[in-house]
Amino acid sequence: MTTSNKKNPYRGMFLTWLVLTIAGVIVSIYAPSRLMPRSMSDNMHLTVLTMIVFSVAAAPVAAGIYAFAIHALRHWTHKGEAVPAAGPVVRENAVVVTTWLLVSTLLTVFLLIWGLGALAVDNGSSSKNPLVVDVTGQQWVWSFSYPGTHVQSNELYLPVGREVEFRVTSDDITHGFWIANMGVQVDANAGTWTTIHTTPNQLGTFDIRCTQFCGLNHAFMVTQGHVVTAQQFTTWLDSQPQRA
Amino acid sequence: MSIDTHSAHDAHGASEGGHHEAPEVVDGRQRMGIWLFIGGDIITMSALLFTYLYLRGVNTGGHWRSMVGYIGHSYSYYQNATNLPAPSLVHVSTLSAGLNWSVSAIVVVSAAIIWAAERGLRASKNAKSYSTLAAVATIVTVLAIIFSIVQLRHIPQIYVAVNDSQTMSYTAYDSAMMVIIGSGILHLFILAFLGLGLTIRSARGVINGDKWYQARLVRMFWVWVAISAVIGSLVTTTIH
Amino acid sequence: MTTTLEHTTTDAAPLGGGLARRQNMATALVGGVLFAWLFWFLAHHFLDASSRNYSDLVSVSLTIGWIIGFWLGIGALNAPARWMMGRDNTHADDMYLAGQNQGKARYWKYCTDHKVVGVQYIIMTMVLLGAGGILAMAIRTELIVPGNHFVDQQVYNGFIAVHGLLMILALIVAVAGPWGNFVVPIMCGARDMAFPRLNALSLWTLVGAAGLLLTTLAVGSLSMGWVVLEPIANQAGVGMDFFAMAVVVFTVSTTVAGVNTICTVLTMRTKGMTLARLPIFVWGAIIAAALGLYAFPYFALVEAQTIMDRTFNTSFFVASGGGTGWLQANLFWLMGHPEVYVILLPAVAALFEIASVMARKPVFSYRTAIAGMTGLAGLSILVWAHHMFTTGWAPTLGGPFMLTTELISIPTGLFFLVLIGTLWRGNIWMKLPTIWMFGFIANFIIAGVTGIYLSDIPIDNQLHGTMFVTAHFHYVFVGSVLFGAVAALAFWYPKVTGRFLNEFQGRIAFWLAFIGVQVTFLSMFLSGLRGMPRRYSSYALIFEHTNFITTVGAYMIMAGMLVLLGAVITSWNKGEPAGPNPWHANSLEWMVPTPPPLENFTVLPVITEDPYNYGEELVRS
Amino acid sequence: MNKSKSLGVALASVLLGGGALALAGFALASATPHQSALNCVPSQSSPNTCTLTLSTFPDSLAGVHGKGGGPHPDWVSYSNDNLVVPANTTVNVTIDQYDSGGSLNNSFFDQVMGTVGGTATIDGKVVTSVDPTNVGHTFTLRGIPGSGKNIFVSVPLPADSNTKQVTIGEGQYTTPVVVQFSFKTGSKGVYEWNCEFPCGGSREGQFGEAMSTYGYMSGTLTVN
Repeated sequence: MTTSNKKNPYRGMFLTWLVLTIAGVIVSIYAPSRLMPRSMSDNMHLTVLTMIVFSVAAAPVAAGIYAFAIHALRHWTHKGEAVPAAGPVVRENAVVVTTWLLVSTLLTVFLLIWGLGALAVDNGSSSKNPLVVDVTGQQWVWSFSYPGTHVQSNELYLPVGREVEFRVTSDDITHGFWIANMGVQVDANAGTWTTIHTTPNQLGTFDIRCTQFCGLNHAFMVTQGHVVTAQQFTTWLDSQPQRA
Repeated sequence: MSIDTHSAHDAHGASEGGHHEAPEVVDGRQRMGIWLFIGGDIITMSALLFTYLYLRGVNTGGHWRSMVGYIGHSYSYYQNATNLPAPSLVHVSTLSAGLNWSVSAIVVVSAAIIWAAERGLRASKNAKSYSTLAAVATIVTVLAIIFSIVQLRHIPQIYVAVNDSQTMSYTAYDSAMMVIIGSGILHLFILAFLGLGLTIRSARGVINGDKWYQARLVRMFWVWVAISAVIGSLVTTTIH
Repeated sequence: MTTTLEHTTTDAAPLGGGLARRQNMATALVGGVLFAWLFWFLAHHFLDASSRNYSDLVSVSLTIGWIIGFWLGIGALNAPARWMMGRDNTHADDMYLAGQNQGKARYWKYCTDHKVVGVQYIIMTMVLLGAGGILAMAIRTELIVPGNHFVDQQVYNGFIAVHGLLMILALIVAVAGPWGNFVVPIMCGARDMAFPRLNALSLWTLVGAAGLLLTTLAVGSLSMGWVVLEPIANQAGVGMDFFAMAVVVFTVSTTVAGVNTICTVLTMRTKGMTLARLPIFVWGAIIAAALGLYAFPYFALVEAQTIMDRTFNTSFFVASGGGTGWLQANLFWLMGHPEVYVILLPAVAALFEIASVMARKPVFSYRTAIAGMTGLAGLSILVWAHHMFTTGWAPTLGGPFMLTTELISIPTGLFFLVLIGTLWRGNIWMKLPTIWMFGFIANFIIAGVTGIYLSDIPIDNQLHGTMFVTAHFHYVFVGSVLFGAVAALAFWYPKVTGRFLNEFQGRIAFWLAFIGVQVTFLSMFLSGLRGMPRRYSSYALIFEHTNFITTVGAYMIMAGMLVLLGAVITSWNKGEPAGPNPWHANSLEWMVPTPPPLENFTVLPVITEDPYNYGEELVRS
Repeated sequence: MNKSKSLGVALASVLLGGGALALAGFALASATPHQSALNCVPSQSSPNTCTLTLSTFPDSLAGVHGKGGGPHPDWVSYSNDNLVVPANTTVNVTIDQYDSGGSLNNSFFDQVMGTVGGTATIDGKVVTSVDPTNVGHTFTLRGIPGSGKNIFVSVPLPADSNTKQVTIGEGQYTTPVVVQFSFKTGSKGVYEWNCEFPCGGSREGQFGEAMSTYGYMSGTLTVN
C-alpha cells in the first residue's frame, strides 16, 4: 500500500471507488424489483425499470463521494494536538470545475431524456376503448362503480390485459387513490374528476391504499382489488346486485 | 484576514461606538430596508392575485361566481348518482369590483398628498404645513378604511344545502375579493399609523426641513400601497 | 485588538420611565395570557354563540390577543409608540436596550445586542428541536407495532402535524438564527445588525409563535398534517386556528429577520470588506434570507385563507363554493420548496467555512460556491409543482417541472465539488466540527440521490405519499441540515462561551446520531418501497419489521441528541477554555475578544484581503 | 474534563433525558382516553359464535363518555368504540339505533354488505338494502390484517321514527330501531369500523367533529 502510494497516491481511492461502484450497480439491478410490491401492470414495470436505470447511473457518483471521504479520512487527516500547518493553496481550478459541471450536466440530461420518455409512455393511452371505472373516495372507504352496468362495489375487479381508465373523485375531502402493485396514483378531489390509465398484465390480488392524509382513519382506508380473466370479470359483474 | 489598524481612524465615527453615523448613512440603510419590505409585499400581492386568478381558472363545478343549481354534495357530479336532495336556491354573487376603484382612488389621492407634502417640506423647509398635509393624508386613509369595510359588508352571503342542512358559504369569487380587500385594509391601517406618526413628529419638529429622511421613507411605502391598490382593482375588474 | 469598549454612559435617563426597564420574558407571558383572556372574554360575550364558526372565531381572537399582549409585555411596541409620539430613543436608551451592564438578565429581555439575540436563538432552537424530538419519539413509539396501543389515531394525527411544523421552524432558525445573528455582523466588521430592534422583534415574535404552536397540542384535534392540507383542515378542531395563527406570526419573524440580515451585510460592512472578501457563510446567510423573503408571504397567505375558510365561510378550498384544495397545494409549495433551501443553504455555507478552517486551505473556488448557492435559490422557486405530481392538477405541466427539478442536481453537485476541493490534500484537523461535517457529506449524497428518484414522475407515481418520501426529506433535514447545524454549533461554541464543546461527548453523540440516522431512515426507505403510505397511525403486518427497526434507530438518534444537549449545557461553564481564536482562523469574528464586547470593535478594522489566506503570506496586526 | 468524567456526564444525560421521556410517555399513554374494550360474549348454544350488542345515540349522554356526556354531550355517538372478538368466529351483532336520519352522501351505503347471507334483520324484517334518504347511521367495518384477505362489512341503520320515550343513562330517547346481522372474522389483526352516514360537523362531507374524533362514531375491532 505504502509503495503503491508512492507510485500513485490516488490508487487506493480509485480502488475503493471501483469496489463501491460495482457493489452499487449489483444492488441497483437486483434490489428494486425485490423490494417493491409485485408488478402487475405495464406502468409498474416501467417504474421498476426506471428505478434500476437511475440507481445504476447514481452508483458511481455516490461511490465517488464515499471513496473520497474514506481516502480523506485515511490519508489527509492531521495527527497530533498541535495546530496543523497550512495545506496547499488551491483557490481555483477551472479545469476541474468545468469538468465537474460538464459531467453533472450530462448525467442530468440523460436522466431528463429517460424521464421524459418514460413519462410519455407512462401517461400514454394505448387502447381505443378502455374499461372505465369510476372511483369514489370517502372518509374512509373506497367504492368503485362500472358506468353503464349499475354495479357498485367496495372491491375492485379488473380484466387482465385490457386498459383501464380510472375516473377518480371524492365525496368529502382529498384522498389519494393508489394501487401499490400498478405504479399508478392520483388524488381524489371533491367536485373534480382526475383520471389515470393502466393496463393490468398479471392475474392476482392487489392492495389499494390512500396516500393523501385524510384524517382520523387514514391508515385504515384500504381495500383490495383483483385482476381476473375477461370472462371471470363478466361473470362477476353479472353476479353483483344491480343498482337503480 | 489582514487588518490595518493605523488607517482605522479615518473610518468616521468609529471611535465613538458607531452611534454618531451621518444621517444620510442611516437613511441609506433604512431605504434599503423599506425596499426589501416592499419586495416582500410585492410577493404577497402577487400571491393574492395568484389566488384570484387560480380560483377563476379552476372554477370548480362552475361555482366561481354562482352557486345556482348547486346540489348538496359532490356526489351529484357523479353520473349514475341516485336520490340526491333537491337543489337549493342560491343566487349569483352581485359583488362588483367597482368599489375597489373608489378605494384605490382614495388611496392614490392620499399618496399624492403625502408626496406633495414631502416635496414641499424639502423645498420650503416648512414643517408646519407638512404636518397639516400629513394629517389630511391620514384622514383620507381612514376614509379609505371605512370604504373598504363598507365594501366587505356588501359581499352577499350565500346559503347552500349540504345534506339537508343549510350552511352559509361565499363563492370562490367573493372569497378571493375578501382576502384582497382584507389585505388592503391591513395596509391602510399601517399607513394611518405612519401618517399619524409623521403628523405628530413634524408638529414636534422631529421631522423638519433638514431632517426629512423619514418623510421619504414613509412616502416610498405609501406610494407602493397606492400602486398595489390600483393593480388589484385592474385585475379584479378586467378578469371576473 | 483585545481591548473592550468602556462606556461612560452607563446610567443615563431610563427608557420611558422605570416600567420599560423591567420588561422581560415574564412580563411578556403575563401580558400574553392577560390579553388572550381579554380577547377571549370579549369574543366569548359579543359573538353569536349559535354561529357554526363561533368556536373558531373565539380561538382566533384569543390567539391575536396572545400575540399583541406578548409584544406589549416584552416591550416590542415601545419603540413604535415612541416614534409616533416623536420621542425617539436617546443613545442611552439604545445602550440600555442593548443590554449594557445587565449581566445575565439581558438574555431574558427584549435585547438588541446581536450577540444576545444569537444566544437566545441557540436556546430557542434547542427548545423547538427538543419539543419536536419528543413528538418524534412519541410517533415512533406508536408505530413500533401495528395497531393503536400507545395513543389513538386522533392524538397521533396531532403529533405528526405539530412535530412537522416544530421541526421546520427549528431548522429554519437552527443555523441562520444563532450564527446569522452572532457571527455575521462581526464577520462584516459591523458593530451590530442594521436594525437592532427589528432583530429583537424577530426573536421574540418567534417565541410568541412557538408558544401558540405548543398550546395547539393541548387544544388538540389537528388532523391535517403540518402542511395544513385542504380541504381537510376545515374538519380539524379549534387547535387548527392556533396552528395557522402560529404560522402567520412566524412569517412576520422570518421576514423581519431576512430584511435585517440583508441590510446588515449590504450596508454595514467595514472599510475594505468588499463582497468578494466576505466569508462564504455570510453569502449563504444573505442568499437564504433573500429566498425566505420570497417564500414566506405565500405561507402567511395560505394560512390566512385557511383561517378565513374556518371563520368567515369563504370557499378558497371548499369545492361546494367553487374552491379547490389545489390552491392550498400551490400556495403552500410555492413557499414549501424554497423553504427547504432557506433551511439548507446556511448549513452548507457554514460547512464551507468549517472545511476551509479545518483543512487549513482556502475555500475551493469561492465563486463556484456562490454560484451554486445562488443557482439553487433561483431554481428552487421554479420547482414547487413536483410536490403535486400526483394531485391530478395540470398533468401537462409534469414535464416542465420534472425538468426544473432535475436541474437542481447541478448546483447541488457544486456543493460537493467545493467541499471536496477544499478538503483535498489538506491537513484536516479532526475536531468536532470536522467529524459532523463528514457525517453531513455521507448523508447528503443519499438525500440527493433519493431526491432524483422522486423528481421522476413514473417513479413518483409509485412512491409519492409513501414513507420513501418521508425518509428522503428526513435524510435532508436530520441527516444533512441537523449535522451541519451541530458542526456550526461546535465550531462557533468557543466564540460564544470561551470554552470548547466537550470533544469526547461530542464524538459519542456523533456516532449515536450517525448510526441512528442510517438505521432509522434506511429502514424507512424499505417501508416506503414495500408500499407503506405516510402519516399512518397503524399499518399492515407486512410492514412490521422495517417499522420496528426504524423505531430502534430513532431512539438511538434521541440518545445522541441527549448526549449533545448534556455536552452543550455542561461545557458552557466547565468546558476546556478556548481563548479568542481556538481554530486559528482568519475571519473577523475570531479577531475580537471572547466573548465579544458590546459593539464588537473598539476601532472598526480595515480589510485588505479575504479570510482564506492559509499558507499565503500572513500580515497580522 | 477528563474522559471518564465526560463519559459519566454523557451517560447521565442519556439516562436523565431518556427517563424523563419515558415518564412523559407513560403519563401520556395513561392520560389519553382509552375506553374499556367490549368483549364479544360467547354463545352457549353454538360453537365459534359470539354476540356483540351496540347502540347509536343522537348525543353522548348514554354512551361511555362520562358524567353529563363528557366534553361534547351534543355529539352523536356509538355506545362503545373498541370491540374485541376471537378469530375465525361468527359474530352476531345487535345494534339499537336511537337516532333520526337523512340522506346518505353516497347511496352505496344503503346496501347490506359483507354479512352472512348478505342480509340484515331490521325490526324483524330481513332486508338487503334500505331507503338511502332515511338512514340514521351505518356500521362499516374494514381493514387488511397484512397479507390476508380484505374484510368489509357495511350495514345501514335506518332512522328511528318511533315515538315511545325511553331513558338510558342521562339521555331521553325514543324506542330504537333494532338491526341484527352477523359476520365471520378472519385472521388476527386490528380492523377499524365507523359510521359512513355524514353526521358530523364541517363543510365538506359533514365528516368533522363526532365523525373525526376518536370514540364517537368510530372505533377499532381487535381480532385475537
